[in-house]
Amino acid sequence: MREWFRNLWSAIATVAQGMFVTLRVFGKTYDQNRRTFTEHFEYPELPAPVAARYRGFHRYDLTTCIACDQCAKACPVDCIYIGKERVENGKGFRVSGFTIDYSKCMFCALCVEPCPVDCIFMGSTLDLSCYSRDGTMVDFARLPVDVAWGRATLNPTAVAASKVIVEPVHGGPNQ
Amino acid sequence: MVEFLTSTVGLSGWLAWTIAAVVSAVLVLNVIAGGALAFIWAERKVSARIQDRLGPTRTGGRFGWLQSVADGIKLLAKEDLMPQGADGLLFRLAPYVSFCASFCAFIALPFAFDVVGQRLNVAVFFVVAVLGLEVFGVILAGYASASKWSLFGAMREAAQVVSYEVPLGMCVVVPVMIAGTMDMVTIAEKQAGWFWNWYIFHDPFTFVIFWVYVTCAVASVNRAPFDLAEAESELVAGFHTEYSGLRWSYFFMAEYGSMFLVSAMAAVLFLGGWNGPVPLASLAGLSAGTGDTAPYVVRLLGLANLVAKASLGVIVMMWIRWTLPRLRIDQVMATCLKYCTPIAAVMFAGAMLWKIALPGGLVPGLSRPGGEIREGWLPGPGGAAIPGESTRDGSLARVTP
Amino acid sequence: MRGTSFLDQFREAVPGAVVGENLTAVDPWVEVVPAKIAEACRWLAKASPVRFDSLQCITAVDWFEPDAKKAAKNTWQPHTELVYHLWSTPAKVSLVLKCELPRWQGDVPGELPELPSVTGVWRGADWHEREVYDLSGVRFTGHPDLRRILCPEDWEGHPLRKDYEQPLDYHGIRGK
Amino acid sequence: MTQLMGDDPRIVEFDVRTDEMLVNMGPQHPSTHGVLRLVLRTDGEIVSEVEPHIGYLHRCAEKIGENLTHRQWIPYTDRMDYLAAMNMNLGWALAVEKLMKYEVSQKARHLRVLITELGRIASHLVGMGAYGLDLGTFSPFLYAFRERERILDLFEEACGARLTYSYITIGGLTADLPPGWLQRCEAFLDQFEPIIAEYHALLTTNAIFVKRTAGIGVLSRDMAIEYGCSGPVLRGSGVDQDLRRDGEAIYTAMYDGYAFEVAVQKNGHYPRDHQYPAVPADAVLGDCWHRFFVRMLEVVQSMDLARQAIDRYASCKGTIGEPLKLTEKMPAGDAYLETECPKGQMGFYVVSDGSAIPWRVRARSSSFSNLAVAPELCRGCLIADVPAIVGSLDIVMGEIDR
Repeated sequence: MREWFRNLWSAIATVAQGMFVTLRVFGKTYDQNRRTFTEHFEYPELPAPVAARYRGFHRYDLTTCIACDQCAKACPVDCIYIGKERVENGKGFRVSGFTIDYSKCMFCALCVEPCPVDCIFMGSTLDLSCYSRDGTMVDFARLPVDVAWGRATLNPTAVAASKVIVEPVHGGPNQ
Repeated sequence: MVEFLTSTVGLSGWLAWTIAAVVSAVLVLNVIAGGALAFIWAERKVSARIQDRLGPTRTGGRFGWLQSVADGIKLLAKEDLMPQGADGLLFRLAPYVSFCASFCAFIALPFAFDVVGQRLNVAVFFVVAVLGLEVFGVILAGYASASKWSLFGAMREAAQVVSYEVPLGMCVVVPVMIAGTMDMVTIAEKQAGWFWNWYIFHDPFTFVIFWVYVTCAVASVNRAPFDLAEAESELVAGFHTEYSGLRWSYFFMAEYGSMFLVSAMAAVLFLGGWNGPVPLASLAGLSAGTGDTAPYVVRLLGLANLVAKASLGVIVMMWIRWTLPRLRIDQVMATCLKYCTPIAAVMFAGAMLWKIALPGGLVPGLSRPGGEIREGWLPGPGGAAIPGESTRDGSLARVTP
Repeated sequence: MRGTSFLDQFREAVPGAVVGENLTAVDPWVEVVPAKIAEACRWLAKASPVRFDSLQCITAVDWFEPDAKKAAKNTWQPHTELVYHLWSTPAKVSLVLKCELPRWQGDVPGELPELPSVTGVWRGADWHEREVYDLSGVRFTGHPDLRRILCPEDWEGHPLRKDYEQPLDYHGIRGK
Repeated sequence: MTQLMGDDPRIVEFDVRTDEMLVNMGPQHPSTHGVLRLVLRTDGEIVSEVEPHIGYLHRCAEKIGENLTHRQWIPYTDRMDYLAAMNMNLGWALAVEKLMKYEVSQKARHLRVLITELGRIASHLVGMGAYGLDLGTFSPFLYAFRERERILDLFEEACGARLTYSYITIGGLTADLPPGWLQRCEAFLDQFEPIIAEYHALLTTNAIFVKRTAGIGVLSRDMAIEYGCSGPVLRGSGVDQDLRRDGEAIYTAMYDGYAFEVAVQKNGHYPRDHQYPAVPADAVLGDCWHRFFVRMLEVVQSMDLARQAIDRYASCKGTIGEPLKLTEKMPAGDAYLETECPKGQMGFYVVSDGSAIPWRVRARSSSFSNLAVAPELCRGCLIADVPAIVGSLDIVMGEIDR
C-alpha cells in the first residue's frame, strides 16, 4: 500500500515537473529578446550564415593553377578531373578543364593542402541544388573567373552557363 | 426547423424531417471538420513552441494558418492505397465507423443551454456510449489492414479503451450523482453562478475525480502518453499504418473530434459548462429568457465560454503529449486497473458521503448545491432530476433532492 | 604481464600452442597454432593468472599480392593471418594472438581455410567471427551460426581478400 | 449428464489457437536508429526472440582504407560514428601515430581533449534525445538538438564542417582554433550547464520514463564483459573501465593531469551522486535506466574535462604542430588502439607493409559489440521494450556496418 501511494505521488510530482519544464520553454519562446531557437535562421530568404572556415563548394583560381595534379592525387574519392595541354613554345601546362564531380566530393578539404600555388580553397557556398546530375559536375575552368574564385556567388545558373562555353575562360598562369 | 419546413414552406412531414436532419448533420460535420483543422494547426503551433520552434510560418501568410488546409488538399490528392491482403470492405469502412462515432456524440453535446443538436435526458450516457464505439473503427482498421503492426495496434486499442471505460464511467457518474440528472444541459445549469459553483470545486472528492477523468479521457481518446494503438516508436503507426490520403485523414479528424468532445464533456461536467467563472451575463442584468437581443448575447457568451474551456482542454492534452514519454501496454492497464479505477471508486463513495453529510455544502451560503432550477423556461424534456434514474440503490435515493 | 614469465606459463598450460612471438613490436604478439586457438583462448580467458575475459576484435589480414611482379619482391609467402585482440577487464591489459592460416584449405582455391571457433570462450566472438567469415573467408569450425553478416546471404566472394573482384552484376544492379 | 457437462461453466474449451508471429522491425522503422532490421518472434506482445540483421549501411570502409593513404582515410572515419566524428578521427589518428611512434605537441593534445569531449557531449545529447524518442516523447529530442547545434556551431568555426569534421588528423589537427573560440566555448558550457536539470526533469526522474526503463533489459556484468560491450553500456553494468584512464599510454597521456572520475556505480553510488537525481528504487544495475544515467553523468563529466582542457590549452605555449604529409610512409608492422568513444571503445587496427597506404585497415566498432548483446537482452520482453532496450544501447548503424 505504501508503494502504491509512493508510485502515485512520484507519478504526479514528476509529471507536473516535466509539464512545468515544457511550459517554461513555451513561455520563453514568446520573450521578444530570446524568441525561439530556430528563429535565428531565415534560410531561404536570407543566406544561412557560415563560419569563416566553412567547407563549402570550392573556390578555384584558374589564373594561377599549374595543373600539377596534386589536388587530384590527394582526393580520397577521385572527384577532381584536370584537363591540361602542353603549352606550345613554353614550359608548363595550360589548363583546359578543371572539373569537380560534386556527386562524389565529400568536402574533406584534403585537396586544399597540397596545392603548391594556393589556387584551390573551400568556399562558402553551401547550396548548389540542381535538377539533374549534370549540375553536379562543375568545370571551374569554364566558369567566369569571378564566380570560380568566389567573388561572385557560385550558383546553378553560372554552372549551367559554363556548360555551353567551349573554351576555358583563361589559359592559366602560362598564358 | 421541421415546423418551419412543414408549416411555412409546406413540405410533407418526412421530407421536412430528412432535410432538417441533413442540414443539421452537415452543420455538425463542418463544425467538427473545421474544428479539427483548427486543432491540427494548434497542435503544430503548440508543439512547436514547446520545442523551441516556430511551427508553420509561411502557408497562408503569417502564422501558417492555412497549413491544415494545405495538408488537407495534399491528403485529398494522395493515392488511396490498400494492401493486397486487406479485407477491402472493412478496410474502407473503418475510418468512417471511427469518424461517425466521434461525430454522433456531438449530437448530444450542449454548446450553450439550448444550443444542442438533440437534448437527451440521458446525454451523459449517450456520449460515453457512442464515444466508446470509436474503438470499433480502430479495431476494424487494424484487423483489415493485413499488417502485423496494425493488428498489434488494434489489439492494444481494444484492451485499453474498453478498460478505461470503467473508470471513465465512474468519474462521469459523480457529477451526475451530484446534479441528480444525466441531462448535460441541467448538469451545466446547476453550476451557474460564480466559479466556486463548478462541480470540480464542489468537494475535495470531485476535485480529485476531475483529474482522474482527465487521465481516463486522454486514455480513451488515444492521446499520448496513452497512444498505444499508434505508438510510432514501436508499431510504426499502429492501426493506421496502411492508411493514406483521405481515409487516413478521417482517423485524424475523428481523433481531434473526440479530443474536443471529451474536453467539452469535462467542461460541462466539472467546469461549469457554458457558465463563465464570473457570471457576467447575470451581473450585467441580461436574461437568457427574455428580451430582444439578450438571449442571443447570453447564448453567444455561453458558446464562447464552452468552446474556450474545451479548447483549453485540448491544448492541455497537446501539452501533455509533447511532454511525456509513452507508457507500455501493461503499464497502461495497470494505471487503469490499479490506480484510476480504485481512486475513482473511492472518490465516488466519498462524493456520495459528502453529499449526504453536507447537503448544504461546506459553507452553506456560498454555494447553491441544488442549483437554480430554471426548467420553467427551458424547452425540451425536463431538466429536473429524473426519479428512478438514481433510485436503484437505496442510498442514492436519499441523495436525490 | 607481457613478459616472458607469462609466456612460459602459457606454453606450459597449452603445450604446443605457441609457435612464435614478437615482444618488441609496437603491439607485442604471440603466434598460436590455428588448431589450438580455441584451447589457448579458453586457458587465457578462464584459467590464466591474467584473465583475458573480453575479446576486443578478430581481424583477418590477407597477405597476398595479386600482381605477380610485385609479389616477386615480397619477403613473405601468401597466407591469411588471423589476429585476436584480447583484453583483461580486471588487469586492464591487452594481448595479441596471431594465427597463420593458408589462404585456401589445402591450397585448393575456393576451399576456405578453417580453424576452431572461440565462441565457446567469449560469446561476443560470434559476430566477429561471422564478419571475418563474410569479408575475409575464414571458416570457423564449431561456430553455432556461421552466416554472412554484412553482405547479403547470396553474395559471392569475400571482399577483403586481395584477389577479390567486384561482381559486375548483382540481381540486375550494375556493379563497378 | 453429458448435456450438463457441456453447459458446465467451469469447463472452458480452448478452440483458440495461438501461433508465434514473425515481425520485421526495420530496416524502415522509426525506432531502429537507421537501417537496422530486427526480426522479432512474438507471441502476442511478448517477444521470444530477436535477431538483428545488419549490413544495410555497409560501405566497405575497410576495403577503401586499403587503397588510400592513412590521412586520406580520415574522412571515412567521419562517416562511421557520424554523431561523434571527432572521436572517430582521433581513434584512427592515434592508431597510426602509435604505429609511427609519433608524438604530437602538448598543445595539440589539450586541443584534442577539448574537441573530443565536446564531441562526446554532442553524441550523448543525441543518444539521450533519441532515447526519449524511442520511448515516445519528442520534446527532449529537440532540446538536445538545440544544444548540440551550438556545439556544431563551435565545430564549424574550428574546422568548417558540422558533421564530417576531418579535424583531428594524423600529426595533430588541421588547423588551430580561430580567435575568440575559447570564450564562445566557455559561454556555451556556462549556458548549457543549467539545462541538464531540464533533461533530468523530463526524462531521468520522470515516473513514466523510470517505469519504462528501470529493470528492463538487465545486462549482467559478466555478460557485458563476455560480449565485449564497452562504453556506457559496460559502465552501466557496473564495470569500472574507462579507457581514458585505463587505456594505452598514447591515449591516456592526453588525459594526464586531468581530474575526472569514471561514471560508474561503486558500492551503490555514482561519483558525486548527491548532485544528481537519486537512483529509482526499481532500477537494477545494468538496466536501461543505468545505461541512460551513465550517459547523463558523462555529459557533466565531459563538460568538466572540457573546462579543464580550455584552461590548459590557453596556458600552453607553442603550436599545435603540423599534420603529417598525405604520403608520409608508415613503418612496416601493425598497431591496434582502442579509444573511449561516446558509444564505447572504438578500435582501429592498422597493418602496414612500409608504404603510406595501409595493407589492412580494421575498424572494430563499439556499437557492433554492443548490438550483439541485444538478442540476449530482448529475450522474453514486451514489444514496447525492444525499442527501449535497443535505444539504451545507443547504436549508430554507420559504425556497425562501416
